[in-house]
Amino acid sequence: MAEITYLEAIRQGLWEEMERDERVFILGEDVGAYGGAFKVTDGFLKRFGESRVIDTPISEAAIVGAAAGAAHMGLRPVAEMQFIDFISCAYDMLTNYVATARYRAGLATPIVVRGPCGGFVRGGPFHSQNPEAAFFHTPGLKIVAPATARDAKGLIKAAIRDDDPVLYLEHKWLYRRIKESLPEGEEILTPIGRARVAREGRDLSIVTYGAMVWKSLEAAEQLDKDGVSVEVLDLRTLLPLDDAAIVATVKKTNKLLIVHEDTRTGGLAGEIAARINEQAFEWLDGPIMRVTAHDVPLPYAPTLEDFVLPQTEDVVKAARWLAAY
Amino acid sequence: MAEITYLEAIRQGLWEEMERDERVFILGEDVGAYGGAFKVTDGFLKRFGESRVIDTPISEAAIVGAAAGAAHMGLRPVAEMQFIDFISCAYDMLTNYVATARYRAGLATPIVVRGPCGGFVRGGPFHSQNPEAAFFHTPGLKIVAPATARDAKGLIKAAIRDDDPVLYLEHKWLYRRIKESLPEGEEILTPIGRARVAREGRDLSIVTYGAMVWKSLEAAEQLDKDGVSVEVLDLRTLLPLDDAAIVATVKKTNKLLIVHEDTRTGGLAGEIAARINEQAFEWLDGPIMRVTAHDVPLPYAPTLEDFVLPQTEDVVKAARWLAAY
Amino acid sequence: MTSRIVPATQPGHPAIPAEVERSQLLEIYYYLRLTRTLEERLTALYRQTKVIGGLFRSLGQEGESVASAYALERGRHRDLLSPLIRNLGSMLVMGATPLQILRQYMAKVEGPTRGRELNIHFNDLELGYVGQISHLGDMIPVMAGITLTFKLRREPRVGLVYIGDGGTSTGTFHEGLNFAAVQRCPLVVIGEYNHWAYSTPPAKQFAVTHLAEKAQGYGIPTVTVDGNDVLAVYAAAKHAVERARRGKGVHFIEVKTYRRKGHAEHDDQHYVPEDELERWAKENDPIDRYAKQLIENEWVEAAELTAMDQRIRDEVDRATDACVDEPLPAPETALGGVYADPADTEKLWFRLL
Amino acid sequence: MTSRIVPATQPGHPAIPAEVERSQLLEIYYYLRLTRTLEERLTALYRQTKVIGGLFRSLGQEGESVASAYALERGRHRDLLSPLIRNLGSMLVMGATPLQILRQYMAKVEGPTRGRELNIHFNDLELGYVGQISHLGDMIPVMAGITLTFKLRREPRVGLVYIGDGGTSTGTFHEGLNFAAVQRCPLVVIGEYNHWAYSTPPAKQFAVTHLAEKAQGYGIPTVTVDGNDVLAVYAAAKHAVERARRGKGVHFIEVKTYRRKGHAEHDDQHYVPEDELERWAKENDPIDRYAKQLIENEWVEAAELTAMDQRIRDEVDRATDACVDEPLPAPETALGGVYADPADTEKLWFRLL
Ligand SMILES: Cc1ncc(C[n+]2csc(CCOP(=O)(O)OP(=O)(O)O)c2C)c(N)n1
Ligand SMILES: Cc1ncc(C[n+]2csc(CCOP(=O)(O)OP(=O)(O)O)c2C)c(N)n1
Ligand SMILES: [Mg+2]
Ligand SMILES: [Mg+2]
Repeated sequence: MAEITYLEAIRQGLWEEMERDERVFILGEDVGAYGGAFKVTDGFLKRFGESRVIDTPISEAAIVGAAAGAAHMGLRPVAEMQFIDFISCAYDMLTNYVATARYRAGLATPIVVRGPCGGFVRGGPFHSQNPEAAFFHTPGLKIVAPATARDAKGLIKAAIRDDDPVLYLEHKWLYRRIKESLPEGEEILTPIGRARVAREGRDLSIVTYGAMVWKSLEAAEQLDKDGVSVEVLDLRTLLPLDDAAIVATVKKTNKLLIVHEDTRTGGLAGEIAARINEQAFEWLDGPIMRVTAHDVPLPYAPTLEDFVLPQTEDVVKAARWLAAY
Repeated sequence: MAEITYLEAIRQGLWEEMERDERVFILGEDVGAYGGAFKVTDGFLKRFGESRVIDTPISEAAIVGAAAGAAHMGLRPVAEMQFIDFISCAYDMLTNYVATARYRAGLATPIVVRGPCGGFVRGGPFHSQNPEAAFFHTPGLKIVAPATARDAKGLIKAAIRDDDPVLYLEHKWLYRRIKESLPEGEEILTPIGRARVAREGRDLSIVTYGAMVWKSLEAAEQLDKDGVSVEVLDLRTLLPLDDAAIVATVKKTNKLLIVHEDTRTGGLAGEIAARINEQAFEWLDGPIMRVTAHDVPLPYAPTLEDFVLPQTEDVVKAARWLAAY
Repeated sequence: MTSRIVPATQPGHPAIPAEVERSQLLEIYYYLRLTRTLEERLTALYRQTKVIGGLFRSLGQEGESVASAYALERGRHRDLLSPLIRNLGSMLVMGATPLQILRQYMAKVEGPTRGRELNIHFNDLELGYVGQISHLGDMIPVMAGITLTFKLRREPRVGLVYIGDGGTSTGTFHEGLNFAAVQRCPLVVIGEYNHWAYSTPPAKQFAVTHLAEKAQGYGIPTVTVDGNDVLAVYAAAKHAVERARRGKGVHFIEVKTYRRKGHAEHDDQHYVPEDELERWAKENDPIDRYAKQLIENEWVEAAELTAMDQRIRDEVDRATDACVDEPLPAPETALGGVYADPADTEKLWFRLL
Repeated sequence: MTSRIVPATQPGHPAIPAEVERSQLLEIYYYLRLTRTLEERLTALYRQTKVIGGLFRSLGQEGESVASAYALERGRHRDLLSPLIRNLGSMLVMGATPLQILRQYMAKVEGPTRGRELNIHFNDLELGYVGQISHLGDMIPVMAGITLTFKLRREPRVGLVYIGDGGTSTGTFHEGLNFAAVQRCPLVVIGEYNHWAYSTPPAKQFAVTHLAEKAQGYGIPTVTVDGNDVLAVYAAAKHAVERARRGKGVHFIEVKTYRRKGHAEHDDQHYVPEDELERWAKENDPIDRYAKQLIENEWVEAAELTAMDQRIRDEVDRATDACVDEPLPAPETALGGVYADPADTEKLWFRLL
């Protein structure tokens, strides 16, 4: 049982699915000879050949559209966005064509669109984005965002097997920072639509996902020393949200802090706040509060990026405030 | 003081601004000889000529991008999307290029992108969209959505004069359905960022915008007969939200129902719910509730469309439930 | 890679063109007339407000739609096309029925999308057509992916996709065509130069004279053909389709035609130069030309065509009668099928009060 | 509308090309050398982890960047260009300073974007450059709008924009170029055929041989030129720029060149065929070729160039010394300037605890 990184976990998941099912193929910019900008598909060309690892022109709309067409015909395409920021160029294709295909036309479109998201890497405004909010508003699409190596593997495999289109957000700050021992031989599949209690607690719940799971766990550790017991829920799937898990943790602790790396206005925290109002209002012993990025494009300088993004210390302070409410 | 329609109000606002300021020009598909698919720019070509009323190729990204370039150079472009659904093709350009330009590069980009939004017209999934949620998550952009003829005029004029990019959502169901007498001679300007109390009330607040203002007012009328006094707040500007007005009405009535035509998950109601939690939690005498469209692409058949979209009767029932809470 | 203009079929030429059977000539005529008759029926239903939403006519363009689709191999799991709103004729050739079309336009529960989508936005992947969405250009990447699959699986299947003179200005047209060209997908693209994109003439849409010039930027062969000459379109399409089937990649065919009605029925076409409509109707109607060609060349008897016209009217009458009074879909069916799983979207709380 | 290949400038030709002054020859050399020296300095700083984020070199492409920009009229409110990451040379020609570039790459508070944006993403509209965003292709529509404004105002100004061989595959390239062509905007587009888009070779990017073929779909004239022949690029650009200034519309210039470093400094270029880098470096370095041409034709003395090289090194040294120890921007400045009004974005509540 070797330790593998989050990145290696994605790689393994993809690899296993391609071994298992010859309908699975990869397309994207520089996924072949180069093995992808972050090397997620390194070695795939050699193993699976040019007809299953396709280097494309710089055409995100065509990549997603062609994936959809292939999926209609029974294939299982996995499209890579070099950085997830470039999915914006396929916004129309993914939201209007792909996500509605089953509903309007009975067309199955089982594609996975994956790519590196997130900040903390000095990538500037166009290599650090968290695009989930723009796609969260799209019936027909699923969105997953693994925080652990296990889920990175389990969710890429589940996404590929899912009969609907899945946007798979892999956090580039976690790529080589997170390591985990995964059992070999055992098949790892993370069910889509199900959150995970990353840490049990009594006084307050943090609902979060992606890189912020780690910052929240760090914060929980610190708060524990102050005698504040924090439960951390890792959403894993963003669309559809696991309402049952969110409601359960709120009913348990009666306080909810939502933490996301994305900017505040229009971020996912709003939806979660609304759902808790609707489903567990009476259980709330304090306002639902948010720790998020500031509402600005993400700047490049470390001083600025660190200021804009939510940090462990912010989670600590916010949680302490809410616990004391 | 003649009665004019919502559509005519937009037309007048545009016309007056073009008369007032020669930097203002219009570009879009069929805006010239045809006068726009809904005739908003009818007669403009004749009056202002080909260099200020530009028929473009079917290229939404180029329309928005070219508008941005012209705005950098000091012009005041007003770009029309034939249906607002097609703004999805310019999603990258509007969110990444336009909205960030001031922040990342100090570039002023005073453009207006306008177009017909909304359902109730049997337009099917691609001629009925409410795109605000996809752009609401974009620091640097402003979004307005007039409900009345006065605001249709006042906001198009204010949007054109604004120094930042504004997405102007005009509801096609209101185009010829809403009429109002507007004073001639007087300059009508609706401040961006300020909501409007459309109806005063005591027992419960409805926060809404666009076509739903009218459904909410109808509902309030009916509820009044039951002795439920409903306050209706018409947001008018969606980004930035008028927090002060929303908080004020909640503090007054202690109950909040948010009504929007857009689908539920990821819609604007979530953000409003989160803000009220943060700013007025202690004033809430019941959960914040939502009346929205169902989470499906908008279908075409009248029976289906009417089922999916929120109706006056839904607002009545929901408000009655919340009032009784 | 150069563009050549295919000359119009010579009238008076006595022999039926090679590789076309007499029965096929009649079948093509059947689809042409069926398209027009069905659209005329739709216009009548539209005026009676039985059609829901807009109505988009292909009057004057039936020739290129029918003839290009007719060049495909039809049947279950054979060739596959993606039409635009004005390619009703292509859909009929592939096996869509008048009954389906009528139901779809009237949003009937028994219609192919059960009232979810409008006009001819629907598919039957087995029969070989995939419905467009409204966003112009998007079907080019999708068809690139579909035909890429044919290539990857080494199936001898071909795809065909239409794009309007206006639609060629979209980014997705460019990305999709380039993608398909690089991958040498078995795809035929029909560029419909019908002189208008809503009210916009070609000169405001692009700075080339022929759509075919655009193909040159993709490294694919191209041809420009008289789109109202049915057999010329058929020949060009057949050539391109069989070439694609032999693994030679994408082919672009420009058809010159004319949109004789407004963009949709509500459009009064005031922007159209005087006499232009009349001239095209009188001198260059694709069905009239084709019928004349069949008769003058003595390939068929005029009476055969007249009889067929009547059979088609009857067929369209029967289809109309069969569905005009059918119900619309039940409201709650709107909640099904957004995802494979869960099968139904939740009904919102206020509907349970 | 046809593409012609501009022959490389003849070595040994004795007269300085018409319309070029000797001082201009030296000035061009200055910018070429400055570009390379500055990038070498950036590489050193990158290795010292003083550059924040990635570093993108233009090694081997300095010729086309500098020469094309040099064809513009410079000064306040004159011509305007939009560069790509590999057009540092073009920025320098327009008046960006080594100090600004160094500060920007090191995210210094005094940098042109005060630490907000990376590498050469910054603008000075007065001096005539508008910074790109990362999304390839997007600057083509923006430059269409900028040059449309020149046209609408009847100002005798010209715009110039670069696009990579890879970038031509984007939808925005297509939409923007077509828009500009239809509007006959005074815009020159430089298509940089540098053999790679990250690791992707042209054959996987498009199915044409020359980028210039793509221009034919837009109805604009085009020319292919040896991008490492500085004076050939200058001549082609000058011709296109003056043509645009005379109201003749868009012109597309393809420059054939070679990206001799990886996509960015982290890229080991393992996908590059053996010897190819060496061959280009040895036989076809644009600065070497240009210097040789200047000297062999006896237009300048070798010593002049050596002296200039030294002056440039000093200049870059001074700029480096001036800023390397400067501070990064203060954290809270991140909140300013999202909108004109309000001037500052609200600091979030948990930062006030
Ligand atoms: C991306 C996009 N933008 C705008 C529209 C609105 N629209 C629908 S049809 C049309 C004109 C299409 O012209 P053309 O492509 O020439 O097809 P034709 O109607 O002539 O068959 C326009 C602008 C659209 N459907 N999609
Ligand atoms: C729309 C978009 N997709 C993907 C990328 C990621 N990306 C950055 S540079 C690059 C390669 C660019 O190649 P080319 O246009 O030839 O320019 P060059 O690097 O050769 O100068 C890619 C794929 C991007 N910046 N924008
Ligand atoms: Mg057309
Ligand atoms: Mg390149």
